[in-house]
Order: sequence, then structure tokens, then C-alpha cells
Amino acid sequence: MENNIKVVAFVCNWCTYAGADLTGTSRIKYSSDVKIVRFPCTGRIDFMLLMKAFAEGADGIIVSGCHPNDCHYTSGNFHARRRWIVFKSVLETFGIDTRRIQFSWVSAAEGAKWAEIVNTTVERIKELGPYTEYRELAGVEAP
Amino acid sequence: MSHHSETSNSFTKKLAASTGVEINRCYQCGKCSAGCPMSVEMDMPPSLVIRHLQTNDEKLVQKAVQSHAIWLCLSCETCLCRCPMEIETAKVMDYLREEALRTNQVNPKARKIVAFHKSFLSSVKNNGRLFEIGLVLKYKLASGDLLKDMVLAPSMFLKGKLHLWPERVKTKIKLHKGSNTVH
Amino acid sequence: MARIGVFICHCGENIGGTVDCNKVAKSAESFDGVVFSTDYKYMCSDPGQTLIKQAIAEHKLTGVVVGACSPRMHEPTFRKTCSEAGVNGYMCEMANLREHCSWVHEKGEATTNKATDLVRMLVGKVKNNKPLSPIKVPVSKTALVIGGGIAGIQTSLDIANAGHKVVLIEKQPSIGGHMSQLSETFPTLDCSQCILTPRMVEVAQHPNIELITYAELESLDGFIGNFKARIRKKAKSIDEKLCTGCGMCTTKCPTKKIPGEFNEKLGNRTAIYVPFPQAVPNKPVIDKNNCTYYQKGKCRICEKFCPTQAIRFDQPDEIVERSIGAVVVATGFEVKGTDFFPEYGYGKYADVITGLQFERLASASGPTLGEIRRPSDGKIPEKIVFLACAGSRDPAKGIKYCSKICCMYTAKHAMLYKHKVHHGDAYVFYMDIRAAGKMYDEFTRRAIEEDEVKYIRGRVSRIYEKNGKLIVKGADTLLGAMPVEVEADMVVLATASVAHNDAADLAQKLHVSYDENNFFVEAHPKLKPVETNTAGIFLAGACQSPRDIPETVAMASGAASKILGLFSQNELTREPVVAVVNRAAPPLFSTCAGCFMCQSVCPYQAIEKEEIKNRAGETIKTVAKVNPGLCQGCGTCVAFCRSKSIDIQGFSNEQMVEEVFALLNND
Amino acid sequence: MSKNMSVAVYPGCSLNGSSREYMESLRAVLNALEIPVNEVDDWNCCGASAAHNIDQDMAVALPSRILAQTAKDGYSNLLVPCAACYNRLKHVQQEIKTSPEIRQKASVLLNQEINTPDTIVNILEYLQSTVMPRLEGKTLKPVSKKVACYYGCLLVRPKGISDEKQIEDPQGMDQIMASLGAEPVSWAFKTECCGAGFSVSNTTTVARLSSEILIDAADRGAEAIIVACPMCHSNLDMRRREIEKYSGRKFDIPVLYITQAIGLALGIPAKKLGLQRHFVPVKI
Repeated sequence: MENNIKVVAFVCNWCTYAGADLTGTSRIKYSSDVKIVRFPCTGRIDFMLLMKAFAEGADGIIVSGCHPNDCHYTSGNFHARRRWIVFKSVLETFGIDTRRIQFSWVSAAEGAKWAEIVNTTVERIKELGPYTEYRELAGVEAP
Repeated sequence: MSHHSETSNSFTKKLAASTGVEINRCYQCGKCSAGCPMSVEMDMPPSLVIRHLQTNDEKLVQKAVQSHAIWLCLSCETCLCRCPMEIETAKVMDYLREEALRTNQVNPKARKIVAFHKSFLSSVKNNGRLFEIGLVLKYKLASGDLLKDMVLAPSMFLKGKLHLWPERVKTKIKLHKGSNTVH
Repeated sequence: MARIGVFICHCGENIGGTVDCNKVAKSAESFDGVVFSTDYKYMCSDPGQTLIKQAIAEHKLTGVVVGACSPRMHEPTFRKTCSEAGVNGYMCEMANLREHCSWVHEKGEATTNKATDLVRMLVGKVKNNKPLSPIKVPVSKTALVIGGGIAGIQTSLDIANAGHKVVLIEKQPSIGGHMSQLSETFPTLDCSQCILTPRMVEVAQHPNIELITYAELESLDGFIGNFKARIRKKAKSIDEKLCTGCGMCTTKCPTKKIPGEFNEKLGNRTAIYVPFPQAVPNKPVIDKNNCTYYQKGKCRICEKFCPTQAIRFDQPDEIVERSIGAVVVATGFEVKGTDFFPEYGYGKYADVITGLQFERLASASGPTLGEIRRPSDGKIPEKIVFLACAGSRDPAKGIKYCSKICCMYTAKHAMLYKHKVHHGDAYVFYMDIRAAGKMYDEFTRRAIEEDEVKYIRGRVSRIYEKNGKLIVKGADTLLGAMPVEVEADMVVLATASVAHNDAADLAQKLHVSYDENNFFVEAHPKLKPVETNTAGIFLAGACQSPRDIPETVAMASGAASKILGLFSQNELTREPVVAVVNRAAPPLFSTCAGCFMCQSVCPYQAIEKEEIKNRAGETIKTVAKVNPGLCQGCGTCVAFCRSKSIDIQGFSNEQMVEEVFALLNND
Repeated sequence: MSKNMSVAVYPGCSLNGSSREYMESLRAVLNALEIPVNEVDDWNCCGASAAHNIDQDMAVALPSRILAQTAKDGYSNLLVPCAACYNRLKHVQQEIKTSPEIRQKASVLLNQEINTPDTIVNILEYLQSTVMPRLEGKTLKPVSKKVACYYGCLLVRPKGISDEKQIEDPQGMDQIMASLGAEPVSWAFKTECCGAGFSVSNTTTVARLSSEILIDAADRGAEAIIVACPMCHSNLDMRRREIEKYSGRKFDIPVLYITQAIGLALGIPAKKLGLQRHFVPVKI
């Protein structure tokens, strides 16, 4: 059994990734249970990947990109948000507890906000515990 | 969730834990001292009190606790209203006054002010409400200021502003102090 | 089979002090596909890079993972290193062990474990990387400069003098910006207009510069080398070709009491006006909001008197379009007004003014012709108080930062006052004197030592008016926070420099980042100070953060030099992070079903329709095709494609899945 | 009118004693306008400045009991005419609302459950929202005087808790007085502190601070000072002798509660408004 929970952060390269870099340069501490995967844009994030991640052992997921209107690619984040609204119900149908997914906007200037989002998400996921239910549902053996 | 270690027992940490006021944010601009209605009478204007505390040096912190200034603070909150860092100096003063009382370090010049506060509270403790004549009598005995307001009291009475007998709340207020007893 | 090399950088103590780098490197040896793993003090240094090159040769590596700082910092460095050693640069990935790990966690096993996980993730990704080649696109060699202050003027002249075209747009009727309002400039006390106006004229006459005043950017589409700018030319209500700038209209205009922007409302202007005598272009515009004809339908006096019949009341706004290769944003700053200060009277005292207003009072071209007279009654102030940090470094007022220029201009103001009113008393309330710059500290010292300006260290709590005097209540923190009260005749607030209130709108039009204070964000705070995160868009001057004139000019020339570098090439190479539609063998040709969902979500119109024909030339299928010149690589199409027929190079489905799986299967 | 629709009033000790004319005039005005007055049942002293100065337990417990008494009777709004009580109650209400620990502390100290009314309003907020609209259409006896509206320090604070937008230059009282026909002067000591609770223990300070206030009001031509705080009133009125001694100036400017001014405009007899209780005679 693992002691730690695993939270994967899917973030865009321009806002949140840079924002998380700023958290670093500002030396603001946060939980090490989160690992960042860099995408060019939240618009790129295929929500099927979220389901795969849960099946493979993720306990929580953060999706974070630019604020509305601030997208480096004009509208990628709008598409992400629209798809998220549709996908939320799909995920629920698949039995995924959407409290395990944190959707947020963190700009390149919001280093402190990134740390706060990581910490509150980790805290919530810890309360919810490891996501063994879904892994069982998905037919994946718990590690 | 905080990842900072909370091991330090510094005065500023204790103050922050008790009052929520983080005085390390103060950058000593002096705006509080500039606007404070009492700073001209103070041995240590507000920003200087904060400066003493910021050092975390035991002797300098004691100096602030022993100051006359903390008793002169009227809690009018002018300092907070204009402070660029929104430091709640009045709360710091409350903390220091209680500290001075607890450790018997009340500045001698503050004797009358403390006597008044004590008389006031004791009147409230007895009656639940303030009994003004009782307060004045108690205060006179405590402060030794016997002749004070000898003219004012009778005329107040004549104008119907003083009750001869105390008004009381129906149920006497008794504080149930647990382990957090102050005095 | 992939042969991956892993290189863990200590970054001195930055990573090594928190993460056990040696242990990370050791663990990485066991990752599937890794044939070599090591750690080193400074991987980005010459010996560090040599180490990578040698390992590539010795171990015949096909891919590289560098665990070091943010890829936003050194990805180009290590990709270059790899390609020099014969491995395609896009076969190199970086794990961010510094910004995302060592700097944000405490020293310990958990942090070292996270670092190991981050490396494992990137190894998973790089195994699925494919060699890529940069994309080439043509360049339109015209620069768009937004803002005609000293920053925009300098950058325009630098680019134009190097032989390239510039389109300079300015929101106001004249170029010149705030610098044209200043009286003398620190630390030399030379006259601002004397050094600026020749350059303004040069801009107007330069054959390579197209100057469009009274104009704003409507939209900017496209990408580096190939932008399309749409510019709104606001109606000036005059025909500029006919207007000779004789000034008859402004003399005759009956609406004369409009507080003038150029004089910071200390003087008036007319409804048809030229903002100031040295304006470029020196032709009037009609301020529709204050013109009697536009408001009430009657007057037209200017039209009657215009000797060349140049007035055009029915002139509409006009939208013009230009092909642009690169953009410089030089929109500058604003200063907060006195109404921003409740404790100093909410702006209701006429003799409490801003620093910029004082510039106009001190300027020979100003409303008092350079005599320091107070606005309320025109008297010469005998006692004047300057407040530095008025609103700056004041989180309670929402402004945390230092406005940088106030210490210097406040010293200058006090000096100018003392030079003009010899018997007068000048006080400066300050918190710190920040005079770092060539001859700057010497300058502020001169104000104190030679001109006997009384500097008091402390912030002012309150100002109120009594019997025609302004009572300034401050404290002297160097005298034990002793309260100080000054009865002044005039008070000058060095109010905070802030971004324009429409700065965020402009940032959104340009797709560049802006910070919490609405200042535009540079690509790197040290190494890319004039670049933005959007390729081809550069910054100059105080729109990025408060700056003085020398810094602004240096930055403007810096931005110009970046653009000249860009324009020296006929083609640009771009990152090959673009979408591609897969190709299959006949009879399928492509799994693309031709639904064109991708086309509808693409922000760049980069998806075209392609007809696939058989040998007989008959169309058997219509599929999507990506124009790599237009594609910017956001990948939205990838997420929308139902048949998984479109993918993005560098962030492909395989790469991303393997990166995530590598993390989750770490046990 | 059901109880939770109406407002409860917390008079506080001063309004029951040395400043009884404030409560008398408030009652008179509300009676004239047929607005019921409901005193908080069995209310106690809020602790004023003494409690938070020397006893943090009392500083929490005393206001908490008042709030609990109010909530117990089902009132969701509490009117606190005394500016000092208002400030203390507002502070503690905020603490109870935002800090579970403080709420817990209060409930342990008083051995009872602590609830609080939703809103606490000061006299100006109450007058503007409830009383002034009812004056519309009434024939008023205009108070045609130049007045200095004196808010004092506590009425518009604490910052961040009080709803006052213009903390350095509040306008509420000025607007009320202007609508009664008075001419509010523009002056500089609207929110300066009068010395508050130092009246007895540090009278020289009160004389110094109150002198500055009176001098500025007098110099700007004020014929009356309007207040909404018993401490402001007693310092400017009862301590007039000390003020005159300290400043070496004579002032005959009367000090009126805002409720007395409204009462005069409504034609309520001076005696009902408690004007005879003032030390400085009111000739209006």
C-alpha cells in the first residue's frame, strides 16, 4: 500500500507552468505530492487522459491554465472549459468522483495562488483517500 | 497547510499566534505615529513600540511592555485606518497591556488609567452594568485622586445623569474560566 | 531501441542543497531505456555540456533527459548541445527539478523522491519523442510600435534608421508622451522638451515611419513575422491634407474652458485643439465630447474661419490594416490622482497636487510660464512639502511596488523650487531614498546639502486645510517617531506610477501576459527583459514597470535591436510544435473522417481541406490538413479529434500518456 | 410587525446614565414616527475600553452575551446608538462569525450557546435607512444653523468591518443635517479622537484633544456641534470648563445628539429631548 497520494497537474505552458516557476523563484513552499505535466495549452488536454490517469493510479488531478481572455492561443482555454463542462457529466457517468479534479486558472504572475491551489487540492484528496474504488471499477489491480 | 516550521518561540511569533497581527510586515514608515492623537504624550510612539517588538530582543520587548505609551493608546484605530500594511496596532497594544499586568510591569505613570479600567470592570462584574457613582468612588479610592470632579458629580446628579443605585442584570455574569485563566 | 541518457544538475546549492542528486541519478539508471545516468554541479556550464556531448558519443544515446531548472530557462541550451553532438534537439527534454521541486519543498527524502519521479516522467516522454526540424516562415519587415512616448519614438527611429518600415500609432493627438510634459530632467537638469522635440520632428519626417496619431489598435492576428494589425484611426474631424496648422480654428473656438490634459488640468484648452505648441503633428483635432456642435448641433465657428476649409464634421473613424512582422508595446504609464488619497483630502484641496502637475508648474511652457504658483490663488508658496511614496509601497491601497522614479523627481522638484523661490522652505517626507543610478545619489545629496531641502524620514498621516494653509501631519522616525507638523502653502504628492487602465485589454488583444498590477510581463526577468512570451512582441519602457528616461531609452533600443535581428532574416525558423494529420497507406490514406471539428475550433484558421485522389484523379476522400505556417501548436484540435487522426509534434498522445504513466507506475 | 422584522436596540450603560438624553431623544423621535423600540432583554455592559485594555476574556464575553441575548429573542438586526459600544460589538461579532475558536471561547466563558444577530447598525445607518425616509412629506421645523458634524473615531471604524466608504470624510450625518435645513460646515476634525474614555483618568488629554476639535469647529463658523457618541458628547459638553481652561478660549457652541436635532425638527419639546441635561445651554 502506498502512503502518499498521487496528484497529477496538467497545466499549460504559458500561464500555469510559468506561474509554478514563479512559485519556485519566490520560494513559496507547497506539498510535494503534486507532479506537473506540461502541455502547450489546456485546450490540448484530452479528458480521456484524465480517466486513464485515474485508472493507472492517480488519486487527484489538477487542470490549470490561463484566465479567460488571457490564453496565449486566444481561445484554447475557453474550449477546455467548454469541454470540461460536457466532460464532467461523462466522468460522473463513468463513476469518477469529480471532487478529485480541480479545475483552475493560474496566471504567470500568480505564484502564491499556485501554491494555495496545490495545497488545498492535496488536502482535499488526502481527506478523500487513495482512489482505489475507481481503480477496482476500471479493473486495474491496486498496486 | 503550512510547510514553515513553527518551532521558533520568538516574541513576534507568540504575538502573531495570540492576536493574528504580524508585525514583521511593519516597515517603520511612522505613519501611525504621525497620525496618533496620543503620540505627543507618549514615551514611545506607536511605530517605536512596534520597532522594539520587531527586534525580538528580550530587553527591548520588556521596554515596550513597561512603557507608558501602551496605556495611553485610546484604541481609536486611526493608525490602522492609514497604515499601508494594515497592521492592527490597537490589538498589539491590548496584548502588551495584558502582558504588563500579568507580569507586574505596569508603568508607574499609568497607575490612574489602570485604576480606572479596573474600577470600571469591577463595577461591571458586580452589577453586569456600569454603576457610574460606584465607579467614581472606587476609582477615587484606587487612584488617590480624591478631589477629582467634586464639582462635576453633583451637577451631573442634578441634571439626572447619575443613578444613585446601581442597575443590575437579572442573571449575574460569571465567567467560567477553564485552563485559559488570565489573571 | 531507445538509448536514453539522464543528466542531473545540482545547480550549485539550488537543487543539490535540497535534492540528493546523486541518488536521483543512481535511481534513473534502472529506468527502462536508460543506458547512462550521471549528476554534475553545473550542467549548463561548458564542462557540463561537454559531459553530455561525450556521453552521447560514448553511449550512442538516442535521447536525453536533463534534470535541472525550468525548461523555460535552458531548454534551448540543452537542445543545442544535443544537436551539436548529433542527436536531434527535439530528442532532449528537461525535468524541472529546481522551480518545481527543490525551491518549493523542504530538504528530505520526499523531495528527492519527487525529483526521481519527475525524471522518470520525462524519460517516459522522451522515449516517444521523434526527431523534428524547425519550420521556416517568411517575414514581413515592418514593425508596429504602439505608443508615441519616448520609448516608442526611440524604438521607431532605431528601426527606421536601420532601413526598415515602422508603423507608429499613438492614442493622443500628438506624440511626445509624458516626457514632453516634464520641465527639467534628472540628474542633469536639462530641459526635457529641448532634447525631445527634435526627435519628435525626426519621427514625423522619417521616410520609413508611418505615423498614425489619435489611433488605437483594434486587433492583432497572426504570429511572428506575419501579423495583421487592424488600427482604428479616430476621426480628428479635420482633413489633414488641407490643414496647414495655422491655428485660426483654435483661436476662434468659443469653448475655451476645458481643463487641458497636457497641463494636467492646471490650464484650459479649447474644443478644437492642438495639445501643446510643439505637438507633432501640429494639427488640431476636435474633442467631440466638449464641442458645442457635436453636443448641441450648433456653432461650426471653426469651420467658418478655417482658411482652407479643412473642417470635416462628418468624418468617420477609419480602420486601416497593415502587415506586420514584429510589434513593440510602448504604451507607458499613468500617475494616480490626488483623489486616490482619503487621508490627504480625497483630492478636494486645490493646492495638493501631483508630481506631474508640479512638472507643468515648473515648465517654461506651462500654465504659469515656469513660475511656481499655487493653483488656488496664484500665490508663490513660501513653504512647500513634497511627499514621496504617495500610494507606492502601500498594499492597503493596492499598490505594493516601488514606483522607482519618485525619489529622483522629488529631489528635482525640491531643487527647482529652491532655485526659483530662494527664500522658500522645501520639505520632503520620504521612507527611503532610492537613488541607484549614475550620478543619482550625488543628485539627491545635492538637494540636501547645497539646496538645503529639509528631508524628514517618515510618512505623512494626514493633510487638512486651515486658514488657507495646508496642515501636514507627519513624523520624524529618525527622532524616535516624533510627530512633526508643517503648515505648508502647497503639497506635492509623488503619486504612484501605474499601468494604464486599459492595459489589460491591450494585453488580451496581443496575447501577452500581464501581472497583478496590469504591467506587461517580460519573457524572463533577467535574460529576456524586452521580449514577451509571445514571439515577435516586444516591450519598451514603463508599460513593463515604472522606469526612468535612460532606462526607457535603453529598453527601446534593446527592443529595436531584437527586431532588427529578426528582420535581418528573410525566413524565420519556428519551433516545430505544430499539429499534423496522420497519413496511412491506401486504401485508408488517413484515419481522418473529415468531420472538420478541428477546423471549427482552431484559433488560427490553420486547418485546410485536402482532397485525396486516386490514380484516376478522382476524389475519394476529403481530409483535414494543417498549414504549419499558420499553426501555433496549441493542440486544441488534438483534444477535439474523435478519430485520433490529428496529433501535435512534441506533445503527442503517445508522449503525454507515457509521461503520465511513468509517474503513476513508479512502484 | 414580527419581532425578527423589527430592530432591537442596545442602549448601553451611558445611554442609561450619564448620556440618558441620547436615548430619551431617540425614543422621542421613534415614538413620534410610530416606530416601536425594543430594548435587548436584560442587557449588560459591553466592557467599553476597559475590558479589551486589561482583560481579554471579559472583552469577548461581555459583548458575546449581548449578541446572544439579542439573537435569543429572534432579532436579526441590532441597533447600537453608542459609537463605543457599536465598535466593540462589531469587533466581537466579526470574530464570532469568522473564528470558531473565539465562538467556542465565548460559549465556554458564558456557559451558553453563542449566536449573533446578522447585522449590527450604528445610529447613522439606522437613521438613514429607517428614520429619514419617514420624514419625507412631514412639515419640519428647519434647523437653520451652521453645524459641525462630528463623527468621532469609533463610529466609522473599525476599518474593514465598518461599512463606511469615506472613512476620512464621512458624509452620513452631514446629509441628515442638510435635509433638516442646517448648513454643515466643511471642517477638519470630523473623525479625530476626543480622548474618549480618558475623561476621568486623564482629563488633561481630553482637554487637549477636545480643544482642537472645538477650536476648529468654532473657527469655521459652526453654531452647534452634532454628535452620535456619548463619549464625544460628554467630553465636548461636560468637560467644557477644562477645555476652556486648557485652550484659554471661551466657546458657547452647544453639542447636540443627532437624534435631538431630528427631534427639534419634528417639533418635539426640548424637555422630551433631554436638552435641559446639557452643561452648555442649547439655544436653538
